[in-house]
Amino acid sequence: MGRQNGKKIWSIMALCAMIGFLLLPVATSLNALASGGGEAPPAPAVKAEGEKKDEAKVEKGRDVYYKTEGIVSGAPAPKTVDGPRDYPRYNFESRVLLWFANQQHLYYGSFVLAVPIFCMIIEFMGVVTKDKAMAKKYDQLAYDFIKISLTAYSLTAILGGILIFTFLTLYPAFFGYLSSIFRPVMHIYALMFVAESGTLYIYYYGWDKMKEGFLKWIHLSMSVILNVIGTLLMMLANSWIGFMMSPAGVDEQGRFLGNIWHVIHTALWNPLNVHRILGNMAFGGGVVAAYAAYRFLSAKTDEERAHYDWMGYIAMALAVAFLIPLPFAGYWLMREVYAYRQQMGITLMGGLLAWLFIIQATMIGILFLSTNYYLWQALGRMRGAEKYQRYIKYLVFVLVCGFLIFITPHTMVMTPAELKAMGGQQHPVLGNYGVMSAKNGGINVIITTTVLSFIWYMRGNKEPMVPWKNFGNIFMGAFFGFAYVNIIWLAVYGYYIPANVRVGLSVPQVATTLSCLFFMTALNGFMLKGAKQMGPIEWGKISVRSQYAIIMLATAFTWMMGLMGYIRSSVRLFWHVNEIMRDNSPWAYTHTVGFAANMISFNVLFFWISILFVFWLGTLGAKKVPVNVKAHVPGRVPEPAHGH
Amino acid sequence: MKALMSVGAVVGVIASLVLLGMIFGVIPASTVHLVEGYMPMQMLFELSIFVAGFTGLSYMLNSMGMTISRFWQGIGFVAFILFYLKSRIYPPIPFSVRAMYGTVTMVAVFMWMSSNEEDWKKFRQPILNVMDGLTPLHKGLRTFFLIAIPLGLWGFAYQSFVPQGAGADVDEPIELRTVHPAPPASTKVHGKTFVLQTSQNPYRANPEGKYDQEYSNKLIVEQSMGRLMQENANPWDPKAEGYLKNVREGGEIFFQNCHFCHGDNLNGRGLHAFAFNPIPANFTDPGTIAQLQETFIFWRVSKGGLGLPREGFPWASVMPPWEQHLTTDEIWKVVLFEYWHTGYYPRTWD
Amino acid sequence: MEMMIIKAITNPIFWFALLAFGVVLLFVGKKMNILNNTAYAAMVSVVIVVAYFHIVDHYLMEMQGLDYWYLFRK
Amino acid sequence: MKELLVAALSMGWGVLAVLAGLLVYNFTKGNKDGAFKIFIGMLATLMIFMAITNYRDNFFAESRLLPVSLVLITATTFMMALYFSNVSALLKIGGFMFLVAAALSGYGNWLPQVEGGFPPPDVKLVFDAMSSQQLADEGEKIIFGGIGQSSVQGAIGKGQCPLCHGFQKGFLSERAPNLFGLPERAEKERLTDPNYHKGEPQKRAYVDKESCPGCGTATTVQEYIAESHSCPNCYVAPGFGVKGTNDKESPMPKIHKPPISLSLPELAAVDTWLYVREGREAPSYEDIIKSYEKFVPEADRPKQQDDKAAGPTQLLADGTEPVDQIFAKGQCVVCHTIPGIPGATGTQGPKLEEGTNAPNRIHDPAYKGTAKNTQEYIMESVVLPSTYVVKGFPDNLMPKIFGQKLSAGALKKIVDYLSQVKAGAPPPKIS
Repeated sequence: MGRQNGKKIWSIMALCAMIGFLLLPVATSLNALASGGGEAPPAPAVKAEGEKKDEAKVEKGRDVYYKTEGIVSGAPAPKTVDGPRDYPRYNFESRVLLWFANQQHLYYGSFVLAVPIFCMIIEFMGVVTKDKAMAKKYDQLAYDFIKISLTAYSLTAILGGILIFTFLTLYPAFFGYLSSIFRPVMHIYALMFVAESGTLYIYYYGWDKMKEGFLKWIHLSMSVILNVIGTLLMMLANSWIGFMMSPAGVDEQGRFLGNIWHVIHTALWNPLNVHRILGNMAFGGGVVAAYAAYRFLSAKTDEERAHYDWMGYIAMALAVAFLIPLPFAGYWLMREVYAYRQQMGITLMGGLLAWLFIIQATMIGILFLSTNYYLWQALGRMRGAEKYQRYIKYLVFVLVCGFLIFITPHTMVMTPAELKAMGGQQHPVLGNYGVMSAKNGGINVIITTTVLSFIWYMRGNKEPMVPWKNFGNIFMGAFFGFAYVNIIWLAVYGYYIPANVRVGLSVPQVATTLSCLFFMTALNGFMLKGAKQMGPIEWGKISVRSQYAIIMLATAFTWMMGLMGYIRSSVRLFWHVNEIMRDNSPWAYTHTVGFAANMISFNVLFFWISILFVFWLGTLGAKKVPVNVKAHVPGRVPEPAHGH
Repeated sequence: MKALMSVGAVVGVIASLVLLGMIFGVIPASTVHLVEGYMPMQMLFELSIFVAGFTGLSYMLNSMGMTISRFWQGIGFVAFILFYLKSRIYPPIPFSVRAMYGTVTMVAVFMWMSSNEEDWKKFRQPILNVMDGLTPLHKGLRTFFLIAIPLGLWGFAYQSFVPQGAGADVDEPIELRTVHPAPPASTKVHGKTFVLQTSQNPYRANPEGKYDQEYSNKLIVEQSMGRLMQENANPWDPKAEGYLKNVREGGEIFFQNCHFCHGDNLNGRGLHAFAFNPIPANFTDPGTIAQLQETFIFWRVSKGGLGLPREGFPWASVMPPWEQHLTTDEIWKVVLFEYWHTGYYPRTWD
Repeated sequence: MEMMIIKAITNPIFWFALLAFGVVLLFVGKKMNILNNTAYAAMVSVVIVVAYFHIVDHYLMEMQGLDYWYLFRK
Repeated sequence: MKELLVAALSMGWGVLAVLAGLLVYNFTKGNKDGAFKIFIGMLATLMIFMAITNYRDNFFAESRLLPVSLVLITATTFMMALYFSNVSALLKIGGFMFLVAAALSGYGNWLPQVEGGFPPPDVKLVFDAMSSQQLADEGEKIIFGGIGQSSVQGAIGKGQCPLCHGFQKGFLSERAPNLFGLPERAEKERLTDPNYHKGEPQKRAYVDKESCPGCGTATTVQEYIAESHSCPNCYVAPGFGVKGTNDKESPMPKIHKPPISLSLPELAAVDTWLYVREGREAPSYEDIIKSYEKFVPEADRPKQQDDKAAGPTQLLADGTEPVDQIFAKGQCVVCHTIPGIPGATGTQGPKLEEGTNAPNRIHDPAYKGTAKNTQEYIMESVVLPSTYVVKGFPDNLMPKIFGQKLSAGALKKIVDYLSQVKAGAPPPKIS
C-alpha cells in the first residue's frame, strides 16, 4: 500500500512539475516584457495608453492596424539593399534554401504537435472503454503513436536549429528586425520548447509506471498539459507569420509601439491558428496512417497485419474527421484576408496565384477520391458487405462527375487553333462548369457521396433489426436522393438569378451536405442499435490497394500542406513584412507555378524519405531491443533569440 | 429487377445507336441536339443514360450467357468516354481539358474495377495471362508488347522533341490572354478624365432627350446573367427622338468605322475579320459586352489594343485607339448602339 | 390560379405545414402499423424530406438577407 | 544521354567503385546471390545518380526532361523492391510516393506558367523637388483619394476634407465653406474682415486668439490658408461655427493633429492644388512650408508618412475604436447632437435620440423606407440618409458615403449606441 501511495505522490509531483514547466515561461515572460517594452503592461489586453505627462518627451506612433497610439520603442524596419550586408548568399537562391528549411521544420513540427493530440484522444478512449481487451488495445495504440513521434521530435528540434541558422546567415537584416520586435516572444518560445520536451519525456517514460487507476488519470492529464504547451508553442510561431502577413503593433515605419499583445494578435492570427491546428491534425493522422500502411505492407504475420490494419483505420478516420471542417476554417481565413486587404484576397483567388488554386481543387478531389476508395476497400474485410459492393460503380460515377466539374478550369489552356475552332475563350458547355455555381455543386456532391460511403461502411457487416427498419431505409434513401437533387438544383438555379443572390446559394448547399452528415449518421446509429452481426470485421483482410490509397492520401496531404503554405507565404509578394518591410533581394518576384510545384514535390519527397527512414529505424530497434530507447535530449537547439 | 434491366438495355442500345448514327452521319446530326443553355446538365444526363444503358446491356448479355469480361468492360468504357468527349460535344473541347477528363476517367475505371477483390482478379487475369505467356497466343502477344511498347515510347519521345519540319503544321505556343483585363481607375480622353466607376453614358436619354438612367433601367426585361433589354422602336425612324436618335447616330458611326472588322451583325465576323488572329470580339456573345460595364467599353474603344494593360499581354489586338478619330460623344454613341443592337444591357456596378 | 400556387409555395409556412403533415403521417403510420409498407413509407419520407430541404433553402437564404424564391416571384 | 551518363559517373563514381569492390568480393567468395543483388544495386545507383544529375541540370530550366528524373527514380525503386525483399515495402511505398509527387509536379508544370514580375521600384515621394503641377496632383490625391477625382461626388482621400467642404462651384457645402475661389476670397474678404483683426490677435473674439503663443495673424493669402488649417478656431467664417457658440468656435479639427495628421509637405501639396486648379500661380514650395512653420510649432509637426494607405477605399473608422471615437472620426459630431458623446453638439442635423425617435418615424405616414425596427431604421438613415428626412432639416445635407466609409463593425457600434439613446433617460455607456 505504501508503495502505491509513494507512486501516487511521485506522479502528482511529476504533474506539478509539468504545470511548473508550463507556467515558467509565463513567469519569465513578465520580466522579459517589463525589461523589453519599457512601459508594456504585463496584462496584454490593456492598451498602451496613459503617460500623458511624458508626452512632450517621448515620440508617439500610430498602430498600423489597431490605430491606437503608442510610444515608439523600437527602431524602424530596416530599408535593405541588395548586397552582402543585408542579403549574404551562397551561389544559390537564398529564398529556396530558406523555403526548404522552413518547410521541413514545419512538416516535422506539425507532425509532432498532432500526434500527442491523437494520443490524448486514444488514451482517453482506452480509459473510458469498458471492454478490457479493447482498452488495452487502445492504450497500446496510443503508446505506439507517441513512440513514432519521439524520434521525429528530436529531428524537429534539429531542423528548427537549421532553420534559425539559415535565417541568420541568409537574411540577417530581416531576421534582426523580426527578432527585435518579437524578442520577448522568442524567449518564451524557447522556454516553452524546453517545457514541451520535458513533458513529452516524462509522459513517454511514465507510461508503464502509471498504468492503473488513479495514476492513469494523472497520466492522461499529463497528455492534456503536453497538448496545451504544444498548441501554445504553435500559436506563438503563428504570430510571426501572422505579423509578416498582416502586421500590427508597429507604426507605419515598422517601429515597435510597446504593446506586444498587438504584435501577436494580428488580423490573421486566430484564423491561422484554427486552420493550422486542424491542418496539423489531418496531416498527423495521414502520417500515422502511412506508418501503419508501411507496417502492414511489411508485416510477416497475420496478427501484425490485423493490428496495423486497425491502426491505419483509426488514424485515417481521425485524419478525415479533421479534414472535413478544414475547408470551413480555410473559408474563414480567406474571409479575414479579404477583410484585411482586399488586394491580397484578389491576388490569391483571381490574380497571380489563381492557378495554384486549380491545383488545390485537384488535390481536394484526390483526397476525397482516396478516402472513398479506402472505405470501399474496407468493405472487403467484412462479411455481408457484398450487398453494397455491387453498387459501388454508381458511386464512382457520381463521384467522378462531381470531380470533373470541380476541376474544370475557368480559363482553359488551349492552342490558338483550338481557340479558333471553339470560336471564343468560353466553351458553351464546359464554360458553365468553370463558374462558382457549378463547382459548389460538384464539391458538395463529392462530400455527400463520401458520407454515403461512410454509412455503407458502418452498416457493412450489420443488419438493422429495429421494427421500423424498412421505413428507416426508405427515409434514408429519400433523404440522400433529395439531398443530391437539392444540391444539383441549387447549382443549376444559380445560372438563372443575379449574381448578388447567387453567392448566397452556397450556404444552403453546404447545409444540405452537413444535414446528410449529421442526421444520416445519427439515424444510422439508431438503426444499428442491436443490429444483427453478419460476421466480425476481419482485421488484416483488407486489400493491399487500400494501403496504397492511404499512402496516396498521406502524400496528398503533405503536398497540399506545402502548396497552401507556399500560397500563403507568396501572397505577400515583395514584402518581408507586408507594407512595412520591403524585400529588396534579387528574389523578390513570385515563382512560376511549375517551379513551385517542383519545389513542393522535392520537399514532400525529402520529408517522406527521411520519415520512412525513421520508421525503418524504429522497426530495427524494435527487433533488437524490446523497449525503444532513444534518448537524445533536444531542446537546446532552437533558442533563437540569445544572440540578439 | 429483370424488367428494369431490360429497359436499361433497350435504352443503352438505342442511345448508342443514335450516338453512332449521329456521329457517322447516318441520321441527321441534330437528331438529339444540345439545347442552348441546358448543355451542361444535358451532358451529365446523357452520360447517366449511357451508364444506365450499359449496366442493363451487360446484365442482359450476362443472362444470355454472353459475358463481356471485366477487362474489356473497363477498356470499353474508357474508350467510350474519350470517344464521346471527342465527337459528341461541339465546339470541340481543347486537348488540355480532354486530357484531364481522360485521366480522371481512367482513375474512375480503375476504382470501379478494383472495388472488390473478385472483380479485380477478373480484371487483371488477361493482363497476367499475357505476362505469364501461358498459351502460344499469349506468348506471341507478350513478345509483341515487349517490342512494341519501347518502340512506341521512343516514337512518342522523338515526336515530341523533334522540331516540326518545314511545311508541317507547326503548333503555335499556347497563350493565355486575359481577354478582359482589369481596367484602370480612370482614363483620360481628349483631355478629359473619365473615372470608370462613376462615368455614365450621357446618351442614355429619355424621349425628351434628357439624361435619364431610370428610363433605360425600365427597359430591362431579364435580370439574370445576361440582362436583356426590351425590344423597342426603330431608331431609323426619322421621327425617333432621345435615346433612339442617339442609337441611330451611334449606328451611323459604327457602320462608317467599326463594321469592317466587327461585322454587320456585330458578331465579330466583318469583312477583314479573318485576317486577324484572334478574330475581333463578337458582341453578340454573352461573354463580351454583356458582361462589362459601359465605361469599360468606352475605355477599350478609346484606347484600342495599344492601351491594354500588362495583364492583356500579349497584346493580340490591332484595334486602333479610336480617340484619335472620334470625339468622346461619338464613342459614347457607338457604345450605346452596340448595346442596343445586341439587346444586352451593360453591367452595372453592383 | 398560377399566382396562388406561387404565393403558396414561396411561403415558408406552407413548407412548415407540409413538414408537420409529414410528421403527423409518420405517427399515424406508426399507430396503424403500416410504416413498413414500402409505398406508405416512401410517401411519408418524400413529404418530410422535400419540406425539410425547402425550409433549409428558404431560411438559410433569408439569413443572408437574400430571396430564395427570386425566380418565381419575378 | 551520353553527357548525362558522364555527369552521373563523375558524381557517383565513388559509390559505384565501392559497390564494384563488393561485387568482386562476393563473387570470389562464391556468394552468387549476394553478387547479383549488388549488381542490381549498382544499376539502381547509376540510375539514381542519372536522375539527380538530370534534376540538377534542369531544375531552373523550363525543360520537359525534368519528369524523366522522377520516372527514373520511380522505376529504380520498384526494380530494387523486386530484389531486396526485406525492405521491399519501404521501396514500394517510396516509389509510389515518388509517382504521386511526380504526377503532381508534372501537373503543376503543365499548367500555364506565369511569373510574378519584380516589384515596382520603391517610390519615395519627395515633395520639395516636384513641379507645382506634380505637387497639385499629390494634393488632389490627399484630398480626394486620386487624380481626377475632384469632380466626383463622394470621393475622399486621407485628408477627409470633402466630408464637410465643397470644392466645386455650386457643390453643396453647408457644413463648411465651399473652397472654390478661396485664394481670391481670402485676399479680398477674409483678411480685410474687421472681425479678423489682422495684426491684432488679442482683439479677436474667437476661442483661440492665436495658433500658438506669439504666432500672430496671417498677412498674406497663403498665410491665411495655413492659419485656417492649423488653427480653425482663430477665425470662423460667418455661419459655419459650432452651433450655439455664435460662430466663436469652428467644427474643423486641426489638420496637423490626429486623426488626420497631415505633414507640412502634404499640406503644401494640398494648398498648391487649391491654387493650380483655378489656374492661379501657386506660391513656391518653400514659401508654403514657411507659412506653415509660422503657425505650427516645431514639436507639433507630424512626420511625413508614406501615403500608401490613402485611397478611395480607406475607412474612416474600422469598428475597433470606441463608439465616441467613431462618431468623431465620421465627423458626425459636427452636425448632430448625440447625448453622451462629448463634443457632439451640432444642430445642423436632428438630435439623435433614436431609441425614442425611430419608432415614431417608422410609423410616420411619410416614411417610405423599409426599416421595421429601430436598428434597421438607424442603419438605413446612416447609409441612405435621403430615405427619410426629418421635418425641418434639408435633404442631401448628410453625406451619402458612410455606407462605404465605415466598416460593418463601426456601423454596428453606431446602431447599437444610438438605439439605446432615449429622450429623458441618461445616455448609455460608451463601449
